[in-house]
Amino acid sequence: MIDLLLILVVLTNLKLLGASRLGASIRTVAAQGVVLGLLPLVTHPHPLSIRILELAAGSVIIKGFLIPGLLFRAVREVDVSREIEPLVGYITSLLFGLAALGLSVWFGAKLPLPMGALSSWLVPVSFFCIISGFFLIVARKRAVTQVLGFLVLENGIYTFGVGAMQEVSPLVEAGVLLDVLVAVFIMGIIIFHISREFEHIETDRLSTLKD
Amino acid sequence: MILILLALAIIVGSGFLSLLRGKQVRSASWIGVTGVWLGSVLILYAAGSVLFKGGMESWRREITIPGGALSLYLDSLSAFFLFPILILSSLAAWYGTGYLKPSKKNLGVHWFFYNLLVASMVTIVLAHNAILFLMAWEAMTLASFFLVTFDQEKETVREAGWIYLVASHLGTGCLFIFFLLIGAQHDSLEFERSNATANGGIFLLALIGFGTKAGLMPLHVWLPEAHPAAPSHVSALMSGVMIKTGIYGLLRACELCGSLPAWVAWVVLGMGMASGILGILFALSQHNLKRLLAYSSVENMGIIAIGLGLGLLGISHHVPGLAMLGFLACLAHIINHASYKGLLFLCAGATGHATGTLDMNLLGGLLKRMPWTGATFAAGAAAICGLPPFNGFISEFLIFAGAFRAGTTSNGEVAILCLAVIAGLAFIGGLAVAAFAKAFGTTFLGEPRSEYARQGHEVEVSMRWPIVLLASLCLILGITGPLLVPKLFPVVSGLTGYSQEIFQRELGPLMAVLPKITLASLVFFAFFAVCFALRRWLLLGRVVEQNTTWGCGYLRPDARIQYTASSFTQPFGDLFHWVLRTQRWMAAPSGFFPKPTSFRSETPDLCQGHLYHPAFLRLNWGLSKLRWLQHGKVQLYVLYIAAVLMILLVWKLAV
Amino acid sequence: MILTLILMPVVAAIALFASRSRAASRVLPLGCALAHLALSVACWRQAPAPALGGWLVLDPIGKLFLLVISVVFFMGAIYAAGFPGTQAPPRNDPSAASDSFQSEPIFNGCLLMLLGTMTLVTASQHLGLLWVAIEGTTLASTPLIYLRRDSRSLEATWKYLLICSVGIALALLGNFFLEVAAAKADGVPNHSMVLSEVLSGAAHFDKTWVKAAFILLLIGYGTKMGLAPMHTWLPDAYSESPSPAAPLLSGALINCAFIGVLRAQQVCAAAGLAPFGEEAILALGLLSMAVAAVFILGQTDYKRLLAYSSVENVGIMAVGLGLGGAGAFGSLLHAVNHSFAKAMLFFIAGNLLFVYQTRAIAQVRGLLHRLPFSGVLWLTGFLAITGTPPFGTFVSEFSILKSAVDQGRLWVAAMFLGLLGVIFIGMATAFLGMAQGEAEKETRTRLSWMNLAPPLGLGALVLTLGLYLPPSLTQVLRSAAQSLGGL
Amino acid sequence: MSVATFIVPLVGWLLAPLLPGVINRVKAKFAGRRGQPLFQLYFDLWKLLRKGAVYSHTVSWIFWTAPSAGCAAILTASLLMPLGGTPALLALPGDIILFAGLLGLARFFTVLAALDTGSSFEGMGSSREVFIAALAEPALLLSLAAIARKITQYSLSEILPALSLWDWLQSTPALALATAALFIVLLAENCRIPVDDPTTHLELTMIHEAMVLDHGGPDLAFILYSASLKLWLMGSLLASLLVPVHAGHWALDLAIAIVGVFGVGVIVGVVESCLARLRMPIILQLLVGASTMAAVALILLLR
Repeated sequence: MIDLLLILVVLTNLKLLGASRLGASIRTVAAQGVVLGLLPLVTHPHPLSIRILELAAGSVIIKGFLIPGLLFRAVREVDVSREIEPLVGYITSLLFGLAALGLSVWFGAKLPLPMGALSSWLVPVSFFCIISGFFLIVARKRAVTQVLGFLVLENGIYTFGVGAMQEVSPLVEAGVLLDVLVAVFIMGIIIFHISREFEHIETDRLSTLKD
Repeated sequence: MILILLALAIIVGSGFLSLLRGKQVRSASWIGVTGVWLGSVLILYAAGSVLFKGGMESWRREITIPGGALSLYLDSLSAFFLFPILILSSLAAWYGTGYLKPSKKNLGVHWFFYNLLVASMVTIVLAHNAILFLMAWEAMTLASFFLVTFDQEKETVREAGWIYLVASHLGTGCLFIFFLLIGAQHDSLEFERSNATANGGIFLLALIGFGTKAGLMPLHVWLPEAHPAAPSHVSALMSGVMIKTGIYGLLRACELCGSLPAWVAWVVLGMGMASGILGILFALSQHNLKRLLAYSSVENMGIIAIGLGLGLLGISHHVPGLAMLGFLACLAHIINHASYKGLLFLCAGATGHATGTLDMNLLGGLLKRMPWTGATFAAGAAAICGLPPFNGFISEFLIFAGAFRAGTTSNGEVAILCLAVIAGLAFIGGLAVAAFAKAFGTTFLGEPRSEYARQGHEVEVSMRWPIVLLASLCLILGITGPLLVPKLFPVVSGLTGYSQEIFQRELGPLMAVLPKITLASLVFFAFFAVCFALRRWLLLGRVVEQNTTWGCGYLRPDARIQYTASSFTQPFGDLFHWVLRTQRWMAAPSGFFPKPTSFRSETPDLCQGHLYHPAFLRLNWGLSKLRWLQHGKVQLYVLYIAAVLMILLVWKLAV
Repeated sequence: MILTLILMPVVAAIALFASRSRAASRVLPLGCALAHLALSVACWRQAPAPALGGWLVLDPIGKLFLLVISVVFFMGAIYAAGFPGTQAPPRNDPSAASDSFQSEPIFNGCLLMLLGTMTLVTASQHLGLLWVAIEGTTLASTPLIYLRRDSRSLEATWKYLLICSVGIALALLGNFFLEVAAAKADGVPNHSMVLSEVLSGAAHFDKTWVKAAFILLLIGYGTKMGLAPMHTWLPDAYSESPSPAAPLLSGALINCAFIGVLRAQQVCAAAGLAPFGEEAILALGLLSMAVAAVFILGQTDYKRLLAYSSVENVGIMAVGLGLGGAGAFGSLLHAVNHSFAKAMLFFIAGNLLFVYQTRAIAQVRGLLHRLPFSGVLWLTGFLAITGTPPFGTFVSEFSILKSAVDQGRLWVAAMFLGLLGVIFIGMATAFLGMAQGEAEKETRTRLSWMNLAPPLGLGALVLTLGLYLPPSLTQVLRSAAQSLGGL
Repeated sequence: MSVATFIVPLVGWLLAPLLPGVINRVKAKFAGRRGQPLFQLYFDLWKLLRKGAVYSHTVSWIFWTAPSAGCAAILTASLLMPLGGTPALLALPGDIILFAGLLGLARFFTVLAALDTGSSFEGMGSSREVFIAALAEPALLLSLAAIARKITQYSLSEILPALSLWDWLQSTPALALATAALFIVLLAENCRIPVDDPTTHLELTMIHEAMVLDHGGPDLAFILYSASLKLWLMGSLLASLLVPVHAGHWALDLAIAIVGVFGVGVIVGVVESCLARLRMPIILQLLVGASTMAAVALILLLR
């Protein structure tokens, strides 16, 4: 069960790397959020507690619905259908994704989890998410894609957190979730302003501030 | 010591008061100056008792800064340095009241920094703790920087200030490491005399740091820029005593380091010779009076360094006579240079003040218009050339005596170095005569070369008295100097550790006959009086006419006929073109009806033009090549993070 | 007490957001700042009781930075209250930048929010809470940068938010790693991330995981702190943020991130890996100084110059921390000094921007004539930030240098001094060129005392720290340095 | 301090003006002329001392005090020069330097006086004078140092009387080189051919003479007298080197030395007759050559 969810995460990542359309990408991230939201339910060995349910529900709502919704709102005014050539092509991105996956598996072997992880996929997948997130931020031009990259990165960390640690204090968890939410909220606002100010959301053209 | 603390408080306090009364020009000046005078008298009283009666005073309070302490220590070396510092400070301050009178600026600021400079110099020679020393050192740099940039509306002044500040700061950086290394050896930042054998490299740091302040070649670049830019009494103070704190630092560094390897003496001597010869050559080629004086300061610091180098050579080769004469010469030249360079800068200031220019090619004939300034300048010029009966001769005599002594009796490298010093110093002396004959001749003698010079007039009393006093000091020290030299031995003893017995044994005979120099001076005056009286008597009742200068039969000579500063130095410029790189602009006469001709030359600094400026440009160029790092693309910024993460993970985890 | 300190500004901020009242927005920040300062001072006199079950405790490090933040904020509140500047800016003109902003209540609310989160950072003993608080400071400060609402500030904000978020995310992963390291020690999965417990158990942590965790924390919080090469957002954000905000960003916010790094180093030292952590911090510190040197020399924009100078000073702190021992003492002291000195300079930069309407160094001339008071302060600030005696920065930089020399790491000392030298050259060129010279307009511009008193006060503080370190401060610095495994 | 020490300077003061006469006579003989009387300079001085003076409008007090001061400096220097084994009145270790310093003082005054007239010839003359002097100074001190090293003393009054034929035999090359260098210095310092031509008619080619164009009357007398005394002093230095004979009685030694000085005068005359004035760049080589010779002498003695 865990493995299934994790592999879904990997697939969504690969889809993101290869996707050129903005709307599809946002939906992919939303799907990934939902999958990850379910993850605590299955990783937890004990009988389901209220706390876990709350966490899962919060994650699903925030990652799966609120954040994508925000992003959709932010890019509504922009012509999302327009193709923008990314800095690294989609095919190359996919190949890179595969390489990153291999690297992640190797990392996972190098860094064994202490208490016998629930799934040997856990660490590799979270690393893969982190690398993919970085890659999306670096290799794409649109601000929205970069936010997606950040979310994927965050998701990777979340995966690790959920999988590696059984007990995280609720305050911290809530804080983390809230912080991510607010961050993306503000990012959304800024993307909205960017699109109004510049009539595009390509961040590689945001380079007036330099030395 | 309480007296000194009180005096420091008075000096700084009056500076503050003056700052508060900045708008009232007269009262600001008088408060500042009075503070300096009062403080000087008090400190000199304390210093005099230490210098002449022996003993030492110390005072120490802990402060909260780690490693630091307010630790003051008045020994004979400190007391010795206090004399030139305070005497020149007081006289220059007095002069400054007159010099700044026409200025419309806020003089409170000026006097604040002036008094701060004086107080910081006093603190430097008294400080017995590295942190206190460095703080005073930087305070001195800053105070003098703000004094130099008094006329900061002028581009050249700003440029000069920048060079000065940067050079000083970089030099101080070396001092940081020097004191920390010394401190690490002693486990304390208090100054302690060391008897261990020192690593010469540490001393080299001190040499760079203090040498920058002292203006030794090739670290002198700030000096010819800053001195002309500053108001003249400030140039006098800086050139007369502030740069000497660099020498003070070197002397202390010798104490702190312990016994130094012989090659250090070679380096010091080499820098001294380079400064001396190149300094005077560049001085000779300058046409701005204050710039000339500034280069001459480089030369004189070179002579002081030669003295120091001979002293170190003597110590490391166990030739006590040479060592003691070297240090004596070093100390004597410090006093002498303070008096005549202070004098010359003040005179130059008066000249600039009265005429509005310092370009020698525009001056001339000022001796008749400014008799006091001219006469005192002549005295200073003779003194700086090391001519008897003025004081410059005494210190050069001591160096020569030491070099001759060791050069004739020692063997090996000591003899070779001493003979090199003889040749070098003789050459320096010859060039100095040329340089100052030019400086005095073109500025004060002959006919005015321009309207500037024609409007020259004698300066007011407050500017006249200090220069007259300094000129008398040059003469008095010149005549009585030979008698005073043995009195400096306690200072040398403190530095070298030689006892009175060794001094008597090695130098007793020489010291016993030194008064003959005084005698020779008196004889000279006697002969002069006889000759002059004879001339007066002979001319009495004879026909004494006035006519135009002989011009090879040309009957309408005018001022343009005169040799200019540029032409005067032309033979030197030719001979030393390979090092001076004098730039020339000449419109030579040609054809049957030649057009007006002209000749102009300019000698920019060698190190500045060929070493520091290119190095700085190179640095700037190299760094500008790296500026693409901040190219504005957020994608790559994130890539940096990823990259550094990977590097750190691989670097740290792979091990 | 601690809770009051944290909640007071937050409540005030929420009130401001809710009411949007201009009158309240003038009074509230000042009052809040004053109360906060008073309470912080009180915390120094008597240690406050731990709150939230030991999650909020003021240890020496927290105590130190709480007061610094409070002082800088107080000055910032005065400055903001007196800040003139609601004229329309020429849009999208890089040289003629100005900083008017329309929505004062929002601005002040965000300021207060920032104060609250920063206070939380200083008091957080729980590593997770610390992370939340630091991310909170990012979020609270983002609107401050964007307040001018032109294309440049938009770009700066975007970079700030994205880069800092990525960095902070890594720090979160670092926290998780640390927990793994703790769990590995005894097989028990549940570990409290409260600092005191982490430290007491750290000796048994799994070394590899601690190392990885440390690297992630260092990079994460280092991004926020402005360590090169993660500093890239910093010059943009500082230079584009409105004048009353920039001092807080560089004077106070940097310290919060620094606390994060300090906590990481504390854990590292407790795990017996002090040299490991120090090495990495030292390398990043020297790199930061070098990068700052590259951009300070020949810089054309004075706010960016100040921003790069922050990178440099962050580097100095890192070098000090990386040297450990007495260096850590110097590093903490330098953090204090830098906060005051840099905030001072940014305040004056705000005045300059207001009067000259340009950020180009080349177009500001004759400051001493046109704005005598600000001009003098500007030069003072220059001397203070370059570590000239008798300013406090000299003492801290000298302590760091001393520890390098005492440890026999002459290369570090030489690089440290060499980079400081290059930076001094660049700074001297810019600052002297601005302060001196003939003013184009002879008119002297008068500024309100509220725009002059804060830099003056901060300058006086830096000067005082150079001459006299109060015993209580020394005590706190010592125990803080001790907790880092030094001294 | 015996009578002899007082007689030595007196002899110099009285006989000095004779030396140029001797040189002129030698030159005249070479040229096949009868030449001036031997005592011509005495006559000139006497004539000048009785004359009035003409001063330029331009000049200041420097101009009319300089000749007296220069003369006083040379007179003082004469108290430092031993002759014929008799030590000088003011002898002290390092009087070499005092001697050089006093010559420098005299030169300084002459140069200033020249510049005071505002004439281009005199400016040119003074420029060249200081140039040549600066190059001659190291040669003078180095060659003296070489001789001092031989004797291991550094007072003129101890070196020169102590020098013996034996020393010459021991280190002929070194002493010969040093003496040659000193001879060149003598020619340069005293403005003799080939460095300067005191008898030229063209102001442009003059050095020393150009500087004193505007002096007249007693001032010129002082200048001429001090020039001859300077020549005498340098001559006695060379004579002491070249004729290191110790007859046993001071008077005899003194007589021999005086003959030696005039002998040097004869050599100068011969040299002047055989050579023409050199161009400036060659003079430069000559002087640098002198320094080099002195340095070589020193190196030979260092071994």
